[in-house]
Amino acid sequence: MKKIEAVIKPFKLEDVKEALLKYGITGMTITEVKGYGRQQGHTEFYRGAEYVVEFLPKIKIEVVVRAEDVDGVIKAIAQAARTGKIGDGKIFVSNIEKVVRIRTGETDEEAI
Amino acid sequence: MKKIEAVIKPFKLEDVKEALLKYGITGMTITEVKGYGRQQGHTEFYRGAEYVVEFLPKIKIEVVVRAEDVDGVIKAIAQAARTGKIGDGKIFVSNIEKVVRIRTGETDEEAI
Amino acid sequence: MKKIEAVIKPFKLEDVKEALLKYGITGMTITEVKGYGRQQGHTEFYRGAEYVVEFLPKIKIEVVVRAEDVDGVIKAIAQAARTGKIGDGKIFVSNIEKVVRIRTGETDEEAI
Amino acid sequence: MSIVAADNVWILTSTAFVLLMSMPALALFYGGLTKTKSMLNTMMMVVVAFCITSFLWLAYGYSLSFGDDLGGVIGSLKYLFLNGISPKDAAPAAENLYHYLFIFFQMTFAAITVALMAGAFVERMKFGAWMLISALWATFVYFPVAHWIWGGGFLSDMGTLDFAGGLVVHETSGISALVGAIMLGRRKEALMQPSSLPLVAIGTGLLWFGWFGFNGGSALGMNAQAVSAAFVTTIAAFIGGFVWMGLEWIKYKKPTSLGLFTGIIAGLATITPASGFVDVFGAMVIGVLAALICFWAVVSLKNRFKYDDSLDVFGVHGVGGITGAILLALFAKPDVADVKGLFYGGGLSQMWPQLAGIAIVGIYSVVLTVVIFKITDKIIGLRVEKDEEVEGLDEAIHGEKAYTREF
Amino acid sequence: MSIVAADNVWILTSTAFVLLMSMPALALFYGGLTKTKSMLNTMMMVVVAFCITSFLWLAYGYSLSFGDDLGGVIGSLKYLFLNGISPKDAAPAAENLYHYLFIFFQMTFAAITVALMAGAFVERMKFGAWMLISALWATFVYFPVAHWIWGGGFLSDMGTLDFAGGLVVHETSGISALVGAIMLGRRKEALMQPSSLPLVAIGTGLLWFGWFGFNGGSALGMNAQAVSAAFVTTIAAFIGGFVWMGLEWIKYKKPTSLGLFTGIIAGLATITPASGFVDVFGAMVIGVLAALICFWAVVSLKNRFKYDDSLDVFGVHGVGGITGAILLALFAKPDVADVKGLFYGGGLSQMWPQLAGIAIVGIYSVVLTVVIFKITDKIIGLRVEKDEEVEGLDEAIHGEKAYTREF
Amino acid sequence: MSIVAADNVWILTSTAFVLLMSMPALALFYGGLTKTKSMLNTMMMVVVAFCITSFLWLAYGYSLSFGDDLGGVIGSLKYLFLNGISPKDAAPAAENLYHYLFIFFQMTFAAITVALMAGAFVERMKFGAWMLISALWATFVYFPVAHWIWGGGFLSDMGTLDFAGGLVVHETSGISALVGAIMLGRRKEALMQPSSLPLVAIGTGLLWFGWFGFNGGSALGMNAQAVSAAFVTTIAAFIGGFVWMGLEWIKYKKPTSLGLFTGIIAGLATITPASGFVDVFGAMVIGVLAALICFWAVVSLKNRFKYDDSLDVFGVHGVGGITGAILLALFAKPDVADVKGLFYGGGLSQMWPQLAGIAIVGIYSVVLTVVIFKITDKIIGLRVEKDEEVEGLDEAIHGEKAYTREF
Ligand SMILES: Nc1ncnc2c1ncn2[C@@H]1O[C@H](COP(=O)(O)OP(=O)(O)O)[C@@H](O)[C@H]1O
Ligand SMILES: Nc1ncnc2c1ncn2[C@@H]1O[C@H](COP(=O)(O)OP(=O)(O)O)[C@@H](O)[C@H]1O
Ligand SMILES: Nc1ncnc2c1ncn2[C@@H]1O[C@H](COP(=O)(O)OP(=O)(O)O)[C@@H](O)[C@H]1O
Repeated sequence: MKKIEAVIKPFKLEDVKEALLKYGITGMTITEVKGYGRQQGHTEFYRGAEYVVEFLPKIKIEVVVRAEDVDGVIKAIAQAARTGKIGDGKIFVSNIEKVVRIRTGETDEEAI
Repeated sequence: MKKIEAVIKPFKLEDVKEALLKYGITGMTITEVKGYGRQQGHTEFYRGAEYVVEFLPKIKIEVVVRAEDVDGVIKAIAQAARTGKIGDGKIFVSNIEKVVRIRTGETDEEAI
Repeated sequence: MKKIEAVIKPFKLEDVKEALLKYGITGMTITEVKGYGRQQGHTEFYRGAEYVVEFLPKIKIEVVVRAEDVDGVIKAIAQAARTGKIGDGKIFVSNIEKVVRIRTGETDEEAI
Repeated sequence: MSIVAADNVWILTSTAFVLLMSMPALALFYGGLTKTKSMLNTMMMVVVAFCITSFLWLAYGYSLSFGDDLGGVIGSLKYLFLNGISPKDAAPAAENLYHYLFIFFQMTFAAITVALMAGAFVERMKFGAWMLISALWATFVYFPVAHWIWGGGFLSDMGTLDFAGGLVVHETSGISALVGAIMLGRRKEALMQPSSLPLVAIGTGLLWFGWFGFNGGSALGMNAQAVSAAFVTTIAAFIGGFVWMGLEWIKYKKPTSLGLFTGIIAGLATITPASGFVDVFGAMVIGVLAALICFWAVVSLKNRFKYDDSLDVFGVHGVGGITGAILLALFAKPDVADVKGLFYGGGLSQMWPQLAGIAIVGIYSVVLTVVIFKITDKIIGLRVEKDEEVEGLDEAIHGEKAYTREF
Repeated sequence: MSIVAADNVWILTSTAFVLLMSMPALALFYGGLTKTKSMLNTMMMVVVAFCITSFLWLAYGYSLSFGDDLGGVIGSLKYLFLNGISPKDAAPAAENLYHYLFIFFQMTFAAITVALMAGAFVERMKFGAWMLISALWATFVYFPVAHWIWGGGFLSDMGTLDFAGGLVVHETSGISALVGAIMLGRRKEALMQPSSLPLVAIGTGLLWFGWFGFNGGSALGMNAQAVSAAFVTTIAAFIGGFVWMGLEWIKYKKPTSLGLFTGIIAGLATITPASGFVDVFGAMVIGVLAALICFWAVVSLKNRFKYDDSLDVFGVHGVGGITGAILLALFAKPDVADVKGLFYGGGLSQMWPQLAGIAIVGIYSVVLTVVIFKITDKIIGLRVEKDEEVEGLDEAIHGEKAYTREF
Repeated sequence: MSIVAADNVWILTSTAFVLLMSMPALALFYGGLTKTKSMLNTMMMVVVAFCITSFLWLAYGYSLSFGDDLGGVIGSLKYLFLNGISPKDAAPAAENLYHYLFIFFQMTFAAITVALMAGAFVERMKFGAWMLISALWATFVYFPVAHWIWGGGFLSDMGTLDFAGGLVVHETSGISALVGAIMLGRRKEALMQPSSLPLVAIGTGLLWFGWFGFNGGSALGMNAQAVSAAFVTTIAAFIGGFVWMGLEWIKYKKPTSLGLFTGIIAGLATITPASGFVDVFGAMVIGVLAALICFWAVVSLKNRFKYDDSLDVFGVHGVGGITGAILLALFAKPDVADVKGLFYGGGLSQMWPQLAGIAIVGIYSVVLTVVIFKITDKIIGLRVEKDEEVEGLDEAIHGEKAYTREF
């Protein structure tokens, strides 16, 4: 099993969720994060004093999937999250050794 | 070393923490997250208009442990977090290659 | 590629960010978390009643880097984040199998 | 009659109260109901409408509303920029009050009326468009209608009564809000996701407090009518709130704080035109009906027709103001101010001028709002870009965010 | 004496101020002290108590409290639903005021007294239970006690003094809060975790402001006593706040904002019964003692006996109100209102009626509250389910949450 | 002249309004502008300054300010602890008012003046240092200057006019804020990161409301000047806000809510000294100039000289107060209060006493503040540890945090 972590623009969450549902994914966990990257932060003005916000709000989506689904899921996310403008975010894949569903005690692929 | 990530119901945090302490775990990191899963979101009414909250508040607990503790910790968490009702959450295990304690520079098992 | 996760004291974020930039890292994702550890929580008094805050605010920084940068990055973070007082935090390293930059579709080391 | 100190104390206090209703009360009430990402924009819509309308009031609005009547339709321009008025003068329309005070008190009414409308347009309107609309609407809707009813115009001649603004304030803004919301179109995310119900609570509390001045002050002095108006206003408020909450409890099994607060406002808006004419018993009935009818408008009517009157300006203020103007004709008690409603032996004599007034003001508001929105659309455009709407107007238009948390 | 315009201005303004104290001030004060997950419920407890009590006040409460005295114990039913009162009438109890205004002013006192109690029951009480308790308690505790002291009942005959509600308001609600909290039991998470201290600050500020009307208005007109009462009230407030903060600084090394605000409220509550009788010097001493004694009650007494008076209604209001009613007998200065306390040559003459009044009101409140809670427990049950308590009452009972942040 | 009930009603109401300006209005305004981690500390600075100054006012401040004039420089000590004043006495300085009321009203001015300064020192000052500074500054700056101008001292003899506190309140606090900020040094994170703009909105709204009492009440009774002062105050406020927002729009393409609110406050502060002397037209011009000049001070001046006047006390209040005191000499209209400005045929006759007053008060404030800060630095030290500053003062000094969210 693999964990796919995608850092995306917040207003794309809805689209990405829809894409994942369409793909057949029904579980995911999301976190509000801040991102630092090539996308320059934006500038806020408070009483005329510039204040550069370097850490921009992003959403991190975590989905654990069967290994064979990795490529499909990546594609689904990437398509839905792309705006083509800088700061669209990244997808990271890592290995998951074990999964347990707390309610039932089911494990691994059954538990996803 | 392994990282155990558990997504649980927020009001179970206290119980899970107690269970981990009893097991001998003394370090953990927790994050407020939102979960999407089989548990249907709940409905809020604002002036009679339904508004379905699909992403439910959850807590993610991350604990890095020695490999031999994995099963015990999973059991402890699962027991403490279980309500038997849908949405109890999941536990994911992955591999950690290196750990450093910033304060002392100790590494790996010493640093956990 | 490796993911370096560092849990640090919030007021060290600025220093750590500077250290990473100096090292040449230009992307990172940060999350507000709460930490439980040897550092005892602190006590708040509300109308004279003690209330022990066990979960202390921490910042988690995630950086995905090329494997060869791991040691350098760890050192940079550890130096910048160290105060020498308990609760300075920890660094965890894990393996990342794949990276995708959503905007361009670039993958792996190009995408970092 | 000459200047009466106690009357001026009460009306100056009332003026402060009504000002408070716009800023901060309405700004917070609406801001708390808006999504977090656009809440500053909402608050600014309220405040900027206050600024623009108040300025126009001084420039020509007072003159158009309360200047010498020209054919029943509008006031003369004799008071342009308050020309020729000295601080020591008494008000022609209320000789117990300083002229400045009368102008000031009425200014706060003009301002909040325009600001009220904003609730229907939040989360999607261009800021410049709103400013232009505020100016045009104050000029072509509020000032004339205020003249018709309060400034000696044809509706007052016809006998239409409106104690503190059921037609002048709530019907005009509520109906125009509906028309504007339809012309502007639905939000991309057309649901209510209140950023902060505690802010809504503050807003509600301060509005209620301010309404002492709004209705109590409309007696233009300290007298039995002032006291009675303030009293019945509070009665309609708490009954409206309680009943609305009860309706939710029955229908959805959940009594909400938002329902409780909304019902309070519905009670306040509905009693407004009638507050100088009804007694305690009338107020209780009006409170109950306010909740029932506005609840129906907000929950059923709106869902049926799918217009996006985002914060229910029409459903609460428009419907409430009209309802109150009608109920006045039923419950006016001669004891209070020598007006006899149906239930106190007056027959339907008061009903006809009320219905005529409601119809005329309603139709006029619809037509003018359509024209004003068309013009604004031509000159500036009404809506922000889709991206800006999704990102949130605070960032997109104002470069700010409501809350900042350092790490 | 006949209607005096200036007096009516002051009391109508005061009425607005006291209304503000319930909503939004107390609602915010209590809401800000509550855990985030139940804060809307807390605010609704305050508002709903206001609605219910106000309605009962109109229905029969005013009549029971201020109707013709029946044997010193209760008022007659002559004013059921304000029967026969015209807006132009003067109040029998204060002929300088409109009758409506007197009723209205007193209504806001009844309402806030019931609402005050809610602070002891937050985060765990069934909403329906609270509504029933509000109605029963207003009827069987507040209305009679108000009659005894303010409505010409036996305590006023005995000479018990209570300027603005040390016994009628603070002792009754504070003691009943304690009794109720014990019967209701401790919260699962019986600690104070204030959702928002800024909300507590707003609440404190508005309460302080409102207290101008509460104590200053209790002179029932504009006169030396009104001014003096408002002045000494503010003095006790800022001294109470400062001393409380100082006590924390000494004891815990940390002066807290919550301590500062709590001390302000303690000062305000404590001076209340004495505010029409003491001078500036008396007010300073009362401010200091308010902080010392309430601090002790909140910190030591509560921790010793482990009752969960969640927001310290007993510790601040109950103890404060009683303390003030006693100190009145020491510091009343004939200069202010012809009452002589111990330190101004009056000996203990005023002490006995004060102690008797405190004892009788206290015992009565305890007994009645026990009965009311037993009845409510039978009919509805007092507490929510454990799960609902942990989940938070906002979600569980009202299906709402205080803050919503879109992503 | 004897006690006038209506005047006392207005001034007691005004007193409540001005108290509200400190707590909660200014506390919230400043708290909302502060970083989240130190916002409670900021609020406490305001409240604790209120407590200390009010206490000193009763102890000797009133006597120093309004006691019998000694050589034009200071008042006598005859009213130490309000010695010998009975609640029924009329005020020597305003015989239509109760003496207590006059003292009380003026107390709220002293208190808010000290509290205003705090805005320049937030996020880094030791709490004890602030308390000592409050006490010293009230004693050695405010009380004397209030005497010079309002208490019959040499500046009033010279003819310097200051209706409601352009010099006494805004210049003293603004200039001392600047001096203090320089001596205290810049914050480690010297940028404005407003924790909550909705709190700033509430603060702004309540300040505006309170200014009815501040300026309107400074007529010391209900008369044409009171009404006019309140009216022109609101006019300057909304124009100031609107113009400030416009300047931002032009310069940065983003009109901000903070700019709108700041401009409102700038308008209010600037009109303050002139509010009893100018008419509607003067108020409009003052509103525009308030925005232009304060905007320049806050944006350009501050950036040029790099002092860390954190919340712009100097830029808004100091500069505004001085500007208004000068504009008074141009726009005073004899119609309002028999003072002739340059544009109404008075030539520069009023300009010289204004400039002299501004210079003397300014220099005096600078010198005294330097001394007071030096002394405080010696005794207590001015700044917290660097770590505490970064961690946030709420945790470090008070052991609290503004918001708590349970999981
Ligand atoms: N090496 C990295 N490690 C972790 N997160 C990263 C890394 N690089 C980028 N990110 C995340 O991805 C987001 C987008 O990256 P950015 O460089 O701004 O634009 P783009 O994705 O278009 O290249 C960042 O805000 C950050 O949250
Ligand atoms: N595949 C997944 N990847 C990541 N998180 C998941 C996944 N499936 C479930 N979760 C998390 O677990 C939570 C509980 O899952 P859910 O399906 O609602 O109930 P249950 O755990 O009882 O099966 C979700 O809210 C989500 O946070
Ligand atoms: N085993 C662990 N797994 C996950 N996070 C941990 C673990 N141990 C510590 N942490 C994180 O590191 C932080 C610091 O740890 P702590 O024991 O308090 O001090 P120190 O880092 O000085 O040893 C904790 O607050 C927690 O967030």
